[in-house]
Amino acid sequence: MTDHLLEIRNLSVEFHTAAGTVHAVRDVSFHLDRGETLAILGESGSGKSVSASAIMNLIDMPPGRITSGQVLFGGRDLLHLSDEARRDINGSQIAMIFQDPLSHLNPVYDVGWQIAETMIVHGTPRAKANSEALRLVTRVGIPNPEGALRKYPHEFSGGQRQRLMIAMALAMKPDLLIADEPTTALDVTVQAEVLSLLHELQQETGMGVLIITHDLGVVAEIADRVVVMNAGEIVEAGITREVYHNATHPYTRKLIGAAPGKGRMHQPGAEAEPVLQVRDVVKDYAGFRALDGVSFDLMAGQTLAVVGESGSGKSTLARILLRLDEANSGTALWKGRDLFTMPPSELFKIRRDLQMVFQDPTQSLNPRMSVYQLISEAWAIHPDILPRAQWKARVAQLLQQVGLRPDMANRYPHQFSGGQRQRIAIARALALEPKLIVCDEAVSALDVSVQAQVIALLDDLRKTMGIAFIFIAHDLPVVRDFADHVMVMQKGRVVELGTVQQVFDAPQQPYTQALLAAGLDPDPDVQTQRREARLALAGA
Amino acid sequence: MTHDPDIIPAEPGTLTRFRRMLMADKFALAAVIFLTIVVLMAILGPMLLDASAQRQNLRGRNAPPFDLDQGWLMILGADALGRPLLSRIVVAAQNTIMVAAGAVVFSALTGTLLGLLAGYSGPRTSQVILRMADVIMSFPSLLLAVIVLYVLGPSVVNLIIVLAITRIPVYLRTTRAEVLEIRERMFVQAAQVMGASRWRIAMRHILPVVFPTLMTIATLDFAFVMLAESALSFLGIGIQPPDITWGLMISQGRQYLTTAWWLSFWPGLAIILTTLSLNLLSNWLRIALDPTQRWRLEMKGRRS
Amino acid sequence: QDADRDLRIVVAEEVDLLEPCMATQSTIGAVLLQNISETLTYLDVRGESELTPKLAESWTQNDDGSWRFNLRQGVTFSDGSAFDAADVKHSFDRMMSDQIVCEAKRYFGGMEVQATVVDDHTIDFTADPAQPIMPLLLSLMAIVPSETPIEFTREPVGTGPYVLSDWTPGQQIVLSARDDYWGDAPAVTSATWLFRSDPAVRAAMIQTGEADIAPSIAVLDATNPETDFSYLDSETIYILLDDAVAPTNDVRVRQAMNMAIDREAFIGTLLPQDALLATSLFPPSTLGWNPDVAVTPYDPEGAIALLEDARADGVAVDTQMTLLARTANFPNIVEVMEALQQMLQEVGLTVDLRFLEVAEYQRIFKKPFPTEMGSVLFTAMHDNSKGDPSFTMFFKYASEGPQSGTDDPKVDQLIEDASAATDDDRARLWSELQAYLHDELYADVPLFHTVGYARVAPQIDWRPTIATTSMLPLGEIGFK
Amino acid sequence: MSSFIRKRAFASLISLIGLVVIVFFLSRLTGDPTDLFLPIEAPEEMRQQFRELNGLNDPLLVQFWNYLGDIVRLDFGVSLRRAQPAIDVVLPAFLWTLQLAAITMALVTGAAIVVGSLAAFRVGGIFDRIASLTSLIGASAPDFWVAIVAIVVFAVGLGWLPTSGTGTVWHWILPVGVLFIRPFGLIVQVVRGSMISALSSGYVKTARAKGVKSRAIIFVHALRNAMLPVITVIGDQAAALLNGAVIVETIFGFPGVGKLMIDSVLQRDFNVVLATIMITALAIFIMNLLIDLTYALLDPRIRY
Ligand SMILES: Nc1ncnc2c1ncn2[C@@H]1O[C@H](COP(=O)(O)OP(=O)(O)OP(=O)(O)O)[C@@H](O)[C@H]1O
Ligand SMILES: Nc1ncnc2c1ncn2[C@@H]1O[C@H](COP(=O)(O)OP(=O)(O)OP(=O)(O)O)[C@@H](O)[C@H]1O
Ligand SMILES: [Mg+2]
Ligand SMILES: [Mg+2]
Repeated sequence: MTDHLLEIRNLSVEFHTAAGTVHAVRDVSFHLDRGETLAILGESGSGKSVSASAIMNLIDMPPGRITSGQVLFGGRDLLHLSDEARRDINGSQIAMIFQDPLSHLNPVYDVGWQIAETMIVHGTPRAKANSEALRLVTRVGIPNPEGALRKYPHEFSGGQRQRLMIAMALAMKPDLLIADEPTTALDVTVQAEVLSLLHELQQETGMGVLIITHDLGVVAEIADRVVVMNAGEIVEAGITREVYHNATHPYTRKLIGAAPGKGRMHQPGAEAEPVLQVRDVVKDYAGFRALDGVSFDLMAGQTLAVVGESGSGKSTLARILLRLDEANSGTALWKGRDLFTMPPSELFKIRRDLQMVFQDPTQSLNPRMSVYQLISEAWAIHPDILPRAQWKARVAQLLQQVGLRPDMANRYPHQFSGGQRQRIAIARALALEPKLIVCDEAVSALDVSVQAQVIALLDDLRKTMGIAFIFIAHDLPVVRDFADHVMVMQKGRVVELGTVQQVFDAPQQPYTQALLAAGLDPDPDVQTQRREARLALAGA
Repeated sequence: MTHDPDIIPAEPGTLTRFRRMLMADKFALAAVIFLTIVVLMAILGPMLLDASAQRQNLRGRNAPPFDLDQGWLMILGADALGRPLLSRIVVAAQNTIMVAAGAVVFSALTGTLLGLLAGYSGPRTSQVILRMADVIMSFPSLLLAVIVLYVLGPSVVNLIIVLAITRIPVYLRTTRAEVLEIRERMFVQAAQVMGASRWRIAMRHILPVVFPTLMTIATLDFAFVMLAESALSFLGIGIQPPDITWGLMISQGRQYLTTAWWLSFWPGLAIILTTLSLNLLSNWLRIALDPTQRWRLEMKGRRS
Repeated sequence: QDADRDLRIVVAEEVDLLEPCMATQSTIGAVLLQNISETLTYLDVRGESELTPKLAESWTQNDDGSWRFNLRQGVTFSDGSAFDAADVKHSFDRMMSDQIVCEAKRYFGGMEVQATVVDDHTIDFTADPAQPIMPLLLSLMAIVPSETPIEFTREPVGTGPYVLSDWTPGQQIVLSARDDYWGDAPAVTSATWLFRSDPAVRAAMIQTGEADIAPSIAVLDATNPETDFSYLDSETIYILLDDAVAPTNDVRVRQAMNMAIDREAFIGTLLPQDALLATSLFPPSTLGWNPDVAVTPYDPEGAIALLEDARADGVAVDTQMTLLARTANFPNIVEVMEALQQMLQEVGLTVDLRFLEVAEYQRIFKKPFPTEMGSVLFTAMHDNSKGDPSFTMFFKYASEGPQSGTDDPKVDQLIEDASAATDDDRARLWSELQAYLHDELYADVPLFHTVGYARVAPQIDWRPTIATTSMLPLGEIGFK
Repeated sequence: MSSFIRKRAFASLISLIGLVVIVFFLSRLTGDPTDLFLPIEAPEEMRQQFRELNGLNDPLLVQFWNYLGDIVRLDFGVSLRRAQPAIDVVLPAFLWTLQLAAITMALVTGAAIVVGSLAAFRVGGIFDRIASLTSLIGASAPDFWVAIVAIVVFAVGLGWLPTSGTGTVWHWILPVGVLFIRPFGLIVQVVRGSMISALSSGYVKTARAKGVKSRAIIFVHALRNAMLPVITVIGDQAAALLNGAVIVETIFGFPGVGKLMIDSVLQRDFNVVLATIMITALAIFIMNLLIDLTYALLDPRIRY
């Protein structure tokens, strides 16, 4: 009984809010053994991250409260350890990868220092820690590792930051790794590397991995067992294969059924007008070329998916199109006028037409504004969109459309789960009724069922309102379902651009081919086969 | 607590919410009560007690406190002209608060606005504003006072201006330093993308983050201004005897520090308590205005 | 034992300059006079308040009204040069030079003075008009060697018993005794001046042994009769009345103002117990001071009646008046002024109170008096420790006097006569003038002769005098 | 970076010139030094002579032109009062003040950061309450109270320390102690407020997950993020000290620039006033430049 590496018994967590108590986790029990990988699947906002935080003793109490339960690790109840004992365990025996890397990296220290610190606090000499940090950063595939160590978090791409978090967590080779959505911002090739890194470590040290993910493919690839959560409770648990094929709970079935990548691909008509024509955009960051001659057209009411390597400049492109950064050269004609040279006054007028959902939802929501204020700010800025009397109703409607409850409108961003925040950001973008929305990993933190709902919503808006999308994503099945055109980026360049069908069915470039090949299948059986094939290939 | 999840529940009014949060912090509550008394004193004091505050009685000079034989007004003792200190403190509240609030509010407002401007405008404007702040910062307030006195003549408004000007740089620089960092935050960029004007971004997104720090400085500046004001009165600018402020009372009582401590002690205490109250209130406000901290007050409200 | 011969004196105001011709400024004089620099004559206030020889052994008035001084022989300056008549002449010429502005020069204003060397040890001073008090005036002139250039010096050289041995601005000035002094060697071998503005600190420094003499401490701190001594500090507080403007142009109003003030009430309350009520602007030790002039008694009813009377005659009694005072002019000034204001108001006058910063006060405190504040009542302090009313009368009462609110032919005549008179005549005329001003003209409102307090460490044998504010001869200090 | 410094130096030079122009002309509006230099009884010819000798009769522009000419040759003119080059008067005083300010601010910074951070670590806890209350009372108490009481207690009563003056290390303790109090109170509050926000951020959770000790979480992870407003306010307080800690200098007989400045302003010793302002302004400009560089050093997101 007690020889589990980790055992959670009857854990319940609640949060106090102004509007009442939120029961985030209710009576949850599960366990994890040495060398095992347990995946927690579940609805966005179902209490996965909170459970993980409870294990790490990171819930702010108050306002949070662990109302019942035990967290047994090596026979000891972690909930009743002294601070001292806790510190010894944290980081060295149990490590955690946070869902939201940007806000969990200290913005004022270089990442090398932050990674090395994990080791230093647990007694590793500084020199060794530094060299180890370099090794780790290399392992997670950050380009130019020596230089990267001296850079600060804001100088990395979303996926790179996520990998830095992973490196930090793996530094002490912990016995237990809690990974909260560790690969959402990674393209499939890098994701595969990271997963295999985890696997290797697991082989090497018998590390137990508790992985929280929405990606059924990831589950299929690495999980031994799955726990499915819904509304704070565990609704299903079992061996991965079993759960996939013989799910008993309706929520689980809905989840599996909602796995993307099975629908019909879009067939964009050629007659549409281009609303946005981007030509030869170049962006340099202090001696580093993040964008190198990017050109594409975007038609009204169509979706251009941008896929590609993590760090290939996708977010940079988005930021430049929205004039959050200045391009070094190039043009972007929006309805015939160049966005890059537009004077502020004019830019101001078209702002509401161009919206963006940021890759890091937490940071993009003002922590001092309630959800209602965040969404209705759109209309405060552009009063002609909606009269004040209708704000409430419209906020409620938008929240419902993105799968949130209107009664959450009075809460503040920090009181939400990662996926919920992402949906708030989407609702905010929609509130402005723009002509173009740039979605930077806008659905990556959503469970597949909610994801499907949101994608359907976006698709609907695209059709009815003619909104065009630039859809930056790593999740190829989602891209396949939603995009009209696909642009593949690598190292700041566009390596392939075509209709979704062209790219998915007949990829021309080796990189695109590699990308498609690295995709994970939600079916554990299929995925096991593929893995074996891959291993055989590698062995040969 | 049950409600329909499909509609946005009506929030309790801001006032109710803040009242509840105030009740939850006994220190802040006491501060509010004290400040209310001070404000009442400032408004009503001169009407009620002016006569007794001016009535001199050289025989009863420096009467010690806590002696009720002379009437309750003498509870705090009497000053060097035998005037009851209690009446004088009450009457002085008006000028004191007027000057202090005037100077602090003026400097904080101007400083903050300029700071937002400096942090959020082109390098040229920002340079000009900041170098101006440098100049003000190195301009001794006494010299400024003398200049204003000579050029503009003595008056309470000029006194406020002098006191305010010298304090502008700290608000300006603090705001600007914070803006430099906050404007890089993603939510500011998100607001920019929504088309929010600079003004709106400054007011709605940046200011709330800087505000608590500015409040902290402002509340302590209150004490500073109240004390500095008496130093300038000495030059003949601003409040002149027989008009009175707490600062003036303190400086007049200064020579009696070792023989009749109460002369400067009570007005000093009034300043300390006012500053303390303002600060407790600002600390409370810092928490009440920050959604991520607000539970500290809401939880307590619930429990008690 | 030797260390005990070092004396530390703590004073309020820092000494900016040690220029002999500026020694009439009290902060400078306190260090310089009779310590580094000496004068021809010396007003000794310890005894009978009489003029005694210093560098001049004797003097006589010549028939033409000029004065002849016989100089002491065998005196050397601290730079080694010998003292002779040429030095005296140089000192005088230097003081009167238009290359530098020497404060002492002002005492020689309104006359033409010529210094003529008769021989090495004799010098004549000729003045036009003749100056009966020339020897007294020359007690204000510090003697410098004839080599002294005509520009302000920061390294004073004199014939006195001490030389300047260290001067760290802002911190201290040290004088040490020289061994070739012509007179008796003083007991104090070296003296250090320290500067502390706060009176409480000065008092405390004697207590802790950080200083030996504090010539001026606050009356409130003067609580220990063993160490704390009061002295008349030669300052007189009064209110100047301008007889050119309403309502102070009416003698009844002026009298009423004198009667409205309860001077007694201030003594021992806002002002020290030892302060004196004044009937004139110079202290009782002055030549010709009239003991028969009595302080105007406090009589508010009488004052009210007088004002009624004046009002009935059409005098604009209700004219707005402004009581002006210089900030921090004397201790407790704020309270004193508030009390004065109240007393004047109680008899029915309309009086505003205003405090002015030093520079502004000095700027307007001379004729023509400002008019924009209504009738102005200057509250001022006047210092005359020089022993003769002439240093007061012309300035304050002559119709030409720069700070005079009085325009009365009789006064002018009396001043002229008294200035030219000598000895008893002189005294009698001054007495007469004092009585006339006080009892008939009610020319102004004399209030108090103030006192200072000094704290002296127990082992020091020294008592303050009326001259202490302007001069602190170390030679007078002994050790117990 | 070096181009930033160069640009900044240039801008500061312009400010300095502006400052000189402003002070030169405005100060001359504040009256004639003649009235102060000569006693009230001095005859008009003497006044005239004084004005003539000191060039006060020249038209203002001529005076200014002459002054500029001298300044270019680094000649700051002669003090009217002291018959000594103004710079010789100002420099030693400034060095004293500089030392005093540096020592005080070093102590204040260290102590306030520690106390403020610990107070923020447990908001509302007993340490927080005590630290806040005492620091605030100290910060709003009139400084001469503190100074006199300190002298009465430590010098007269206990005899541990000298009352005033300079010379030994012991002489520094009381002035520094008294000067310490107000900036300490203010900065404790600013640190505390800033740290409350910093301590609730995600990276602090990361640090806890890494097993970092509380001390390091506070002083390494959170503190650096909280430092922007803190160093701004430290700069402001340091500037205030550089501009003269008048009360402390007068009470403790400390030969600093504050009292010199006051005296020179009151005496209208313009050359000394100008020299003082130029030197302190230079120091303050440099300090502000350093502070701005520190912003960038502390927070890599801030770039100039
Ligand atoms: N501080 C808080 N105050 C109030 N409610 C909270 C707080 N933190 C989390 N919650 C709520 O607890 C629930 C569980 O959140 P949690 O972060 O565990 O979700 P999750 O399963 O990780 O979701 P996601 O996949 O979207 O990240 C959510 O409904 C969220 O709104
Ligand atoms: N402020 C910056 N300073 C320096 N380099 C930067 C900065 N911002 C981004 N970069 C670099 O630019 C490159 C592109 O970053 P970008 O965020 O556009 O990548 P991305 O394609 O969005 O990747 P991901 O999928 O991981 O989010 C990265 O290598 C990153 O390190
Ligand atoms: Mg989560
Ligand atoms: Mg990105």
